[in-house]
Amino acid sequence: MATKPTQDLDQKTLVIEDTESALNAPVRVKEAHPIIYPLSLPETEERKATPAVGQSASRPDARLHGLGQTKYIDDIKFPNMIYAKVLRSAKAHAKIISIDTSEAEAMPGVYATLTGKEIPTNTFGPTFQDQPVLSDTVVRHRGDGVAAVAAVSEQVAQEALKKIKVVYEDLPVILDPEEALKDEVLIHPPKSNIYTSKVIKKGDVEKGLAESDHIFTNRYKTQFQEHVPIEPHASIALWDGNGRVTLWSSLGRITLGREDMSRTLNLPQSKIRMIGTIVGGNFGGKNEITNEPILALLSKKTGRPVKCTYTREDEFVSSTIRHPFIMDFTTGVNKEGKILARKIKMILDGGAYCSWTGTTIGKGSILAAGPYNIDNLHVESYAVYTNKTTTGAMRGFGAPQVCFAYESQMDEIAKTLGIDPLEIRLRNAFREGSLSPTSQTLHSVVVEESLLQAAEAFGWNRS
Amino acid sequence: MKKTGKGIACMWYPIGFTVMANPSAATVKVNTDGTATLLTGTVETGQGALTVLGQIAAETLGIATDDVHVVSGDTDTTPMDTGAIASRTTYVTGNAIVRAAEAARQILFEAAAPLLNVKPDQLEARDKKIQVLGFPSRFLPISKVAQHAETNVGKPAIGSSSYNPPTVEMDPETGQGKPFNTYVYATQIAEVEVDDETGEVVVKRIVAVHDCGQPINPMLVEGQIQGGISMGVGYALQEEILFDSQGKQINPNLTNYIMPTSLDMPELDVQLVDNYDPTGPHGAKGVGEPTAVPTAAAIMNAIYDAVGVRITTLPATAEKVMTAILEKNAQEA
Amino acid sequence: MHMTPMTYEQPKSASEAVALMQECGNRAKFLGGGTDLIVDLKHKPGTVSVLVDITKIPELQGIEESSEGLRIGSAVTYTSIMKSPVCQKLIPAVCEASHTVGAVQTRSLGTIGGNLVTCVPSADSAPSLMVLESVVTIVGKDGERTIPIEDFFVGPRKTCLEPHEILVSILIPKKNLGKTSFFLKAGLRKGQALSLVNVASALNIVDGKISAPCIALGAVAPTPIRVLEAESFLEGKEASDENLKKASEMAVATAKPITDFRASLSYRKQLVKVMTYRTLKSCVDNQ
Amino acid sequence: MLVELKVNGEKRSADVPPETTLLKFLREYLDLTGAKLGCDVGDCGTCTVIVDGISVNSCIMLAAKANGSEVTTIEGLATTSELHPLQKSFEELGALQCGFCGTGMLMSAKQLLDENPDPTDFEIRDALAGNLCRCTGYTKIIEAIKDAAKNMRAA
Repeated sequence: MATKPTQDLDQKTLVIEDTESALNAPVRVKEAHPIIYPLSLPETEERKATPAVGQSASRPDARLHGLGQTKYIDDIKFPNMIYAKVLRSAKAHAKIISIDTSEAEAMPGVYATLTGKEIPTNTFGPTFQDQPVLSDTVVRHRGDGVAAVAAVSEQVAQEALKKIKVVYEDLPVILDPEEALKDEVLIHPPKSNIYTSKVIKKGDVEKGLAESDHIFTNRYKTQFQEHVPIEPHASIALWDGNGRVTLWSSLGRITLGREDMSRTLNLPQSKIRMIGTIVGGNFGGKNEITNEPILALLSKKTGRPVKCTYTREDEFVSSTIRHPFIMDFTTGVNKEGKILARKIKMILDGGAYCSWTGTTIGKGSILAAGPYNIDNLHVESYAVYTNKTTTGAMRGFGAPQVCFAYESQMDEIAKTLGIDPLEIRLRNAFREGSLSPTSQTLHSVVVEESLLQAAEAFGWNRS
Repeated sequence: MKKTGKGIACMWYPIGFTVMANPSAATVKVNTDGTATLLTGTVETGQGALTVLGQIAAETLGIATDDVHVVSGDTDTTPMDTGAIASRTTYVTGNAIVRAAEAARQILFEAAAPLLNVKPDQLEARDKKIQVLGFPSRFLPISKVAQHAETNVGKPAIGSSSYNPPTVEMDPETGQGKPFNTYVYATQIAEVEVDDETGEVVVKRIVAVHDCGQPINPMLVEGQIQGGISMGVGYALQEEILFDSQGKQINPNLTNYIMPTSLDMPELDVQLVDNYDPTGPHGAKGVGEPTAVPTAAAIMNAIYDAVGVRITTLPATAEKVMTAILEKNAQEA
Repeated sequence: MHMTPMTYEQPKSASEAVALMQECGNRAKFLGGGTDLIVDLKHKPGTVSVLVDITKIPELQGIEESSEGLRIGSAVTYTSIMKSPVCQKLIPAVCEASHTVGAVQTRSLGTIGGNLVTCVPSADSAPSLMVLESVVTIVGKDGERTIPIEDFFVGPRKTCLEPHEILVSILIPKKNLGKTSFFLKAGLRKGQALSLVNVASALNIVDGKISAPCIALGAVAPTPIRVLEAESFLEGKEASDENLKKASEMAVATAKPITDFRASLSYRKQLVKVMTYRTLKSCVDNQ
Repeated sequence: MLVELKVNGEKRSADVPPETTLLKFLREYLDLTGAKLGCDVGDCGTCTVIVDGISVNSCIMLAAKANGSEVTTIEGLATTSELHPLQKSFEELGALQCGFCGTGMLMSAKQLLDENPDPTDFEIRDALAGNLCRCTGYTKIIEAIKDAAKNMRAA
């Protein structure tokens, strides 16, 4: 029996338009006073104080979070809204021979389907546009979308995905980045798998190593990490009668998101409105468009607002994750523990598409020497494609990886030389005016201050 | 037996994009009652950016945080912004806001100057007043000045501006150049307890001392650091996406992808280094990403201090630590 | 993720539930707290079309002490067990094990019977109930039967229950109420952890010698297991470190763990050794 | 099937398919969107609500199972003139960042303080272990709960 819940005029009680339910008419319990949209509450002192800077002012958005009133995308509902789901690749590397959506399209409750061929410009990406919105010729990792469905409910859309028939022809799967370096199987032919690299050279590293009293050589490796925003990616698209599309999106970068939309949809930017709602956690994972073009086109096809909320699995497999690094560090020091030379080679597992690898390899390479004065430095880094989840922007862009390496090796050096770990850092740390690995003069430098303040707070006794 | 150890790690981290332009624009409108509206194209992604940006505008205008309403995140109404990425919001968008607010404030100064019988550059905006530098008793309430500027002078106090951190291209052969305009620095020290029979690592305490230039909102800075550390603890000990031999993720869910819960987080002592960056908005730099940078390194060094094993691949799961302990014991025997 | 359409029944007695199950056959499934089943139905929609919610059946409720022992209804939640003063006093290891399951929300809904019926090798409530030699009562179309808890587990996710049968209650025999017992669990983190290995031990010390020792291991074999060899070894022995360590080595020999993405076989064996010793040692030290 | 609940003191009912979860019932049929969908399988706790005095993950509880129960959601915490002490402390002490875990976190905290007005640090952490947060490291959340507990005891 179908029922249609509506709100009565004062928005206080639910009315069920259904005779049987009407007998169980909603009863408002006077003493409880539950509220939906309260109140004007006093602001905290910090918000009212001048000067404003330095105040631990509370957040107006936090008040709404606490009341449960913040509208994240998934909380927004429009009349006649329908729901989209994206079918993910069943293969990590394969040619797509055919995609048949007819059976899904014929299902009751399904409004439309979409494949990559229907997307005006089916590529995107912040550095290289090497990623399809929906794969139409090749899938390069299991998170690639191959087709989308819009239906009356998520439940129906989910069932419809099962009716889409995709025929694949297997291609060799390359998972190991060191294997990928050999270029025996190309993931984006005819391009090499090594899709970006970076070199930093300062001084004469071989000379510096030759002059060193001790040389340390270590390899460090890191893993894939997921951002885990507690809010999964979500967006809603509404294509209107003027041919203008509005997107409500959990994207953290709407201006550039609009450029991506304009490019993929082949639509003037003036015809696109991106609204960034309150985002339930980003950490770098929500810095690129994902399914926004798909929803826009499904809305255009169906004349309805279309929403898609990622499942937690979508979040893991199809949004970006943190780059694993393989890092070879060779460091020469003198007897006092002063670093004379450091030679670094790094391989970044780039996953299936470039995404924000350019920034990651750049920051990773520049930062890899650590916050230390090193006259002789050579850093060489390569990013390679593999048939795994795309690695992209994530809190720190390569810095947590290289910090793990340079700080682990610092302790190795300290241990061998019998120097306290705090002391060896103080001996090498940047000072105001130090030259960075790119020979930039640094200002407002407080490495030493942070080391000493932390040691004091911790109660660090130098060994 | 449980063995304790301590480990230290320091780091540096840049603000903004690597060389590439990453501008922000902003518009500040002073209302006739002395409150203001800030338009920014960035998006609130949880870090408290909008509150901090509002504080920056308020500071330049000499008004309170609550006097500024922030409009954000709509390409139809808000100006260009590179977005919530690369720890750039406070610094880059903040600098754009300072400039926009200064432009609006200049209109107020010009409107107030004849009334106070001084030149515009002899005025300052403080405590909701436009006052004469060095003579704070000679002032007009900002509301009066804003009203005067709009209704008498006919020039509403609206300012727009943009900012992009100045950089110098890196040489393709040597990487030499100036990829960023500023950097932040930090140290974290971890204390761990390692069970030498199971390899289990419990992080007992982390002291984190970070630089963010002048903190605009110390409470929100602390919150960023605490959250970044939790991401670092997970990175150090638990979190890893695993793939099978066919490239399929094995653990794409929160049951089997192990991020820290409230029971896994250590006691935190978070502090800020006293600092001021003259290139930043009111001396501020940024803090978002660096908070997660040194944690894993500090924990690995603490494990080494506790049980003498060097973990060279993350994460240091109990099994990995135990395997290393058993290997060490075998070598020593 | 969405479940496919289904019907929902809420029988008022065990016999009504059994009758419903016979009527619906393999399309139907008993629903307890649902913390496992609802998740399964979201992952594999379409597998079940009738849910028979048994949590409102009075026979499946209650924690009662009698001359036979302590009876716990199968629909009693972990939270109720943890908070029950009787359980805290008489079967602390079961309370401890219940406390390590999931988090507050899971423990509020999840039932002890559900944990046993789901029958994953790592079920946290199994080892502590096993070392207290619990028996389970089952009702089916042919009436009631009572069996030792070890015999309840047949294989991974497979119990001895016939499709129409329902687990009604668990009885911890009188002689083992208050017996010193300890439970330990190793997981990949502290909160909401799934067991890599879990171990429970129980024993008495009589005239300075170990009496009635029981050791049970989880997550190291297709079902939770008892370590009978080590138990008979310890019987009547002095509670020396050497003997406890020897028993722990026997537990390692009995365990048949596998390697999966959570942990390797050899690491699980290391955990069995350490945790068996630690639970035994705690029993000895807390007599 | 007709499911009738007393939600935040108000009788609410709707006719829903039996496979409807309590979360879906609250969000889609009653427009109470304070409880969130984060993982859909009871791992993250964003959907936490209180049913007959116990906190549950509403994403894995059928609405049918809650039929006839009293349900408290985040929308039932504040009154027209006052925030709940927990909401006040969470806001003032910066415990809410992106806020997506916040409503579930507040419900778990409420459940804890309802039962235990003066919890220890461990008891608080234990009570929150089913609510994942990626922004705060839990630190300010724990501080806020202690602060609210203190204020509630003093009131």
